[in-house]
Amino acid sequence: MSKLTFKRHITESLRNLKRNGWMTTAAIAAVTVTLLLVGVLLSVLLNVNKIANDVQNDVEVRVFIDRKTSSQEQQDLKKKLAKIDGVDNISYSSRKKELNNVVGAYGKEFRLFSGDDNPLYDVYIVKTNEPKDTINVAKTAEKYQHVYQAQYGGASAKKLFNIVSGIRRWGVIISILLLFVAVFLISNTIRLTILSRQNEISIMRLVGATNSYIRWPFILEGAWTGLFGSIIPILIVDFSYGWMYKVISGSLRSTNMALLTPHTFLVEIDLLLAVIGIGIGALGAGLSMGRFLKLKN
Amino acid sequence: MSKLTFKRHITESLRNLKRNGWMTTAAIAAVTVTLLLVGVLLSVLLNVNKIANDVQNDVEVRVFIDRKTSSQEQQDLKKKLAKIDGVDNISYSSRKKELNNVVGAYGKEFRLFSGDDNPLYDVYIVKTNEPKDTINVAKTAEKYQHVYQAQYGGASAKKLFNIVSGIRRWGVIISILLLFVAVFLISNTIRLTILSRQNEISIMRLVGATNSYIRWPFILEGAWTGLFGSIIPILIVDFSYGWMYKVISGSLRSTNMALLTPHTFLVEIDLLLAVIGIGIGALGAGLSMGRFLKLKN
Amino acid sequence: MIEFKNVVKDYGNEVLGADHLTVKINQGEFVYVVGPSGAGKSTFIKLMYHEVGATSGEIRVNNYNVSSITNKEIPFLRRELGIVFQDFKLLPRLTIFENVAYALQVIEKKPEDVEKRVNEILAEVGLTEKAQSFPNEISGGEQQRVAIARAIANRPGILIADEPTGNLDPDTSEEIMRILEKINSDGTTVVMATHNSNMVNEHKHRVLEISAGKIIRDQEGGGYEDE
Amino acid sequence: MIEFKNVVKDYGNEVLGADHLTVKINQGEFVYVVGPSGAGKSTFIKLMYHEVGATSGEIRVNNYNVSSITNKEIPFLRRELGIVFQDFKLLPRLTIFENVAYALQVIEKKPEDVEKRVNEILAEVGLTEKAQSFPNEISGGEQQRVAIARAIANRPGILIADEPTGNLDPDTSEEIMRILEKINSDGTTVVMATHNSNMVNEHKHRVLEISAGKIIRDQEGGGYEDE
Ligand SMILES: Nc1ncnc2c1ncn2[C@@H]1O[C@H](COP(=O)(O)OP(=O)(O)OP(=O)(O)O)[C@@H](O)[C@H]1O
Ligand SMILES: Nc1ncnc2c1ncn2[C@@H]1O[C@H](COP(=O)(O)OP(=O)(O)OP(=O)(O)O)[C@@H](O)[C@H]1O
Ligand SMILES: [Mg+2]
Ligand SMILES: [Mg+2]
Repeated sequence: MSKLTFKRHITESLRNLKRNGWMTTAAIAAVTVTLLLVGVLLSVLLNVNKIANDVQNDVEVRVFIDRKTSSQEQQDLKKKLAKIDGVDNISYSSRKKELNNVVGAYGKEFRLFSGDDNPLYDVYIVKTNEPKDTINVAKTAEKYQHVYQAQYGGASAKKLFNIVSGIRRWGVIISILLLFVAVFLISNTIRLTILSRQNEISIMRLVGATNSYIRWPFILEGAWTGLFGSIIPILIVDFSYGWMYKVISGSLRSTNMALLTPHTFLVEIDLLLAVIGIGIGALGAGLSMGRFLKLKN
Repeated sequence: MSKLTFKRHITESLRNLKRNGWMTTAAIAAVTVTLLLVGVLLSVLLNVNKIANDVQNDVEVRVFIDRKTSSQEQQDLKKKLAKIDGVDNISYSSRKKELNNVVGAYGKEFRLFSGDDNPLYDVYIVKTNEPKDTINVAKTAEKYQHVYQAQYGGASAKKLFNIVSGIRRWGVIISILLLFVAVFLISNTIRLTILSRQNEISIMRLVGATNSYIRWPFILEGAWTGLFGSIIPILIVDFSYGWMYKVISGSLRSTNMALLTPHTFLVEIDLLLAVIGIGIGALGAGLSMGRFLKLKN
Repeated sequence: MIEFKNVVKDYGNEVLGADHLTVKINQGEFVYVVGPSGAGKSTFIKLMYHEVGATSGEIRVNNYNVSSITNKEIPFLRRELGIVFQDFKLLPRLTIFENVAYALQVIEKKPEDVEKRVNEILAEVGLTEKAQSFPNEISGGEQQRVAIARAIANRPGILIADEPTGNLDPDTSEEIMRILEKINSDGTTVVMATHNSNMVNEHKHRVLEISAGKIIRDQEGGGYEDE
Repeated sequence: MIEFKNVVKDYGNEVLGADHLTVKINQGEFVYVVGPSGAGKSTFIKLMYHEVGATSGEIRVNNYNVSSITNKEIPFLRRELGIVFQDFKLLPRLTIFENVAYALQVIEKKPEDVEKRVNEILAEVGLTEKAQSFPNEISGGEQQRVAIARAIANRPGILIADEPTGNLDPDTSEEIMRILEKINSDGTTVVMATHNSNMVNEHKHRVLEISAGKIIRDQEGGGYEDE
C-alpha cells in the first residue's frame, strides 16, 4: 500500500465515522460501557488479588522478648535487629497490648490473665522488605540474647487465609471471563455496524476496489471506534482510582496490606483498555468483513 | 389494535428475525454474552452477600460450663438447653479443643497453658433458628446451674467482619453497576439493529403505516431477541450453579455459612435474566424507534 | 382534489425545488408532469404526500391541509393516495407478494381479501410468477411494476406516479398506461411525472410542464413539448 | 473484446436469465441490447463483469476468462470496464464528487489528477453545482448522470451501461448519447441496454435483441423493433 493510499484510508475512515452519525455514536457508546465495566471490575479484582497476596506474603517477623529483659536491653536488641539484612522497620507491641488483641478477637475470658497473670510476651514486630527475607531474619533473631522466640509467616487467622485464597481464585476466573466478554461484545458491536453496510461494500467491489482497499478504512474505523470508546473509561478509572486509593490507603496504613500504587497500576490498566478497544475494534472489523469480501461478486 | 393485527405482528416479527439472518444472530449473541456475564457475576455476588450475612448473623450461643461440673451434670445441662425456645441444635467443645483453636489462630505461646494450666472452659455451642433468638437463649442459659457464662454474637475475628462487610458493600455496588451495563448494552445492540433499518421504516411510513403499526413488529423482535438471548445464560447458570452448589456446600457443612439454595435462587435469577432480556429488548426497540417515527415524513 | 397555493420548497443552497407553485387538479383528472431532469417534478409530487414539507404556501389534498398536517395524520393522508416512487422503495426483506400486501395490511384488511386482491393485481402487471421472489431477485422493470401494483392495490382516490415507466420497454409501458387510464376512467385522479415523450404525445391528457421549480406550461391535451 | 460462448445463467426456479448466449463484440463497437422487461438484458450485462456467475459456458472479456476468474482478479477486470448500473449503485455516504472520485482512487491515481478529472467529467454531465450534494439530495436523473460520470471517469476500454437514460428527459438523454458516441469514436467499446426506442432508431448501431434469455436478433444498424 502506498503512503498516499494509507493517508487516504485514514481520512476516509474518520470521514465515515462522522457520516455514520448515530451508528458511530451507538458503537462508541457500547465500547465505552464495556471498557468501563472492564476497567472498574479489573481495578477491584486486581486490588483484591494484591491484598490477598499481601495477606499471604506477610513480611512480618514476631520477635518475642524474654520476660526479664530490661528496658535498656530491649533497646539494644532493637538496634541489633535493625541491622539484620532485609529488615525494613521495627515496631513494638507490649504484652498488655498483645493480650488486648487476644481479648478483642477471642473472647472476654482472657481478661482473667491481665496484669501479672498475663502469659504473653513483649514483641518486636519486624517488617522485612521481601516475604522471603522473613525466614532468614527469624533465624538470625532467634540466636540473639533476650529473644524467647522468633515467628514468621503471618499472624492472621487461618480462616482469613481460606477466604482470601477463595476470593483470589474467583477473582482470576472472573477477570478472564470478563476479558472474553469484553472482546466478544466489542467485536460483535463492530460487526453489527459492518453488517448494516454490506450494500456499500458490494458497491465498492463493483467499481473495482480490491479487498484490501475496501478493508482498510473499515479496520481503521474499528480502531477509531475502540480508541474513542476507551477515552472515557480511562479517564473515569484514572480519576476514581486516584481518589479511592487515597481514601482506602488511609485505613490500610496500620496493616501490611496496600493497594496497587496508581502511577504504575493505572498505566497498565489504561494501556489494557486502549489495547482492547483499538485492537479488538480493528480486528473485529477486519474479521467481520471477511465474509462479504469472499463472495465472488 | 385488533386481534388480527396483533397476530400479524407476531408472525411478522418472527419472519423478520429469520430474514435478518446475521444481524439477528449477532444481536442474540450480544444479549447472550451480556446476560451470561450478569448471571455468573450475580450468582457469585449474591452468594458472597449471603455468606457475609451468615457470618454476621451468626446464630451461635457459646455456653461456658463451670469447671467442676461432672459429666452427668453436663448431660443434664445439655437436655435443659435443648428445651429453650428457638434452639436448633447443640454441639460440645472441650476446653482442650478450645485451646487448640486459640493456638491455631493466635500463636504457639498459648501451648504453655495446655493440660491443667488451660484457663479455658468446656463449651456448649448452641445454634438457634434465628439470629434474634440468640439473646433470649443466652439470657436463659446464664441462669442455669453449672453455667459460668453465656455469650452470643459471633465468635469470629473482628478482622473478618470488616473484610466481609467490605466485600458486601462492593458486591452491591458492582451488582448495580452490572445491571446498568447489561441494560445499556442490550438496548444499545437492539438500537444498532434498528438504526440499520431506518430505510425500511421510512418506506413503511410512506405507504401509509401508522407509527404503532410500524413499531409493534420491531418491539416484538426486540423481545424475541431478548428471549432467545436469555436461554443459553439461563441454562448455563442453572446447570453450573447446581453443580457448584453441591461442591461448595460440602466444604461449608461444618460452618454456619451456606450458599443460596438452588431451587429458590435459580428461579429468581432465571426470571431476572429473562426479564432483562425480554423487557430491555422490547423497551430498547420501542425507544430506539422514536426518533425515526417522529420525523415528519 | 389537489390544490397548491404559492408553494415554495427551498432545499437550501439556493436550490428551489418548488418556486411559487399554484395549481389545482380536480378529482378524476389525468395530469402529466413533464420537464427536464432536476426541474422539480419529484419535488412537486413529494409535496403532495408530505415526503418533503413545504417552506411556505398552502397545499390541500382531499380534506387534508398538507402544509400544516400533524405527524399522526400523515399515514391517513397517504392511505388515500397510491404512490409509485421514482426509486420504487420496495421493502427489501419482503417478497413481492408481501410488498404489495403490506399496503393492504396497514389498513387492516382481512387476510382473505388481501390475498385475493394481491393475486389479482400481480396478474394485472404480469408478475404472478414472481410473487415469491424478493426485490433483489427480479429485474428493474419487474421492480417498477411491483411498485405500481402496490400503489393501485387499495384502489386509491388519487394515484401519484413518479416516472412509472422509466425502466419499462415500450410494450410494457403501453400495458401500464392502459391500466392507469382504466383506473382513471373509474374516477381516480392520476398525476404522473414522466420523461416518456411518446406516451405523452400519444395518450393526450393535461400537461404540466415544470422548469426550475416553476410551472411554465399548463395545457389540456398538450404534447410533451410545447409547439 | 467481449465473447460469450454458449453461456447459461440459471437463477433456479426454472428462470433462465441467459439461455445459451453466443455472441462476440469487437473492440470499438457500439451495441444496443434491447428486449422486453425481464428478458435478460441485465443478466447479459452482469455476466460480463461477474456480478452474476455463469452456470455454464465461457465468457471472455479482454484478457480475462470471466467464467473461471478468481476472487482476486475480479477488481482488475472491473477496472478495465466502466459500468452504469440500472439502479445507479451510488455510495450513499459519499458526496457526488467523492462517488466519482472513488472509482479513480481505487486505481491509486494522484489526488491532483483525481480532482481535475472529476471536475471535468461532472461538468460534462452538467452536475458541477451538485458536486457537494449527497445522492439522496439530488433528483433521479441527476443520480443517473452521476452513475454515468463515474463509469466513464477513468476512460475505460469498455463501457457497459444498463438503461442509462431511463430517468432522463429526451434532451438530457440526447446529451448523454452524444457523450457515449464521442468516447466510442475514441475507441471505447460501448454496450448499452436500453428501452429508449427513439434513441435506438435515431442513432443507428448494432442491435442485440434478447427475449427470454436468448438472442433473437443481432442486426448491424437495426431499429428498436424488428421490421
Ligand atoms: N438474482 C436473481 N434471482 C432470481 N431471478 C433473477 C435474479 N435476477 C434476475 N432474475 C430473473 O431473471 C430474468 C431476467 O432478469 P434481467 O434483470 O436480466 O432482466 P432485464 O432484461 O434486465 O429486465 P428489465 O428491462 O426489467 O431490467 C427475470 O425474469 C428476473 O426475474
Ligand atoms: N433532499 C434534497 N436536498 C437538496 N436538494 C434537493 C433535494 N431533493 C432534490 N433536490 C434538488 O431539487 C431539484 C429538483 O429535484 P427533483 O427531484 O424535484 O427533480 P425532478 O424534476 O424530479 O428530476 P428528475 O427528472 O431527474 O427526477 C434538483 O436540483 C435537486 O438536485
Ligand atoms: Mg424525479
Ligand atoms: Mg434490467
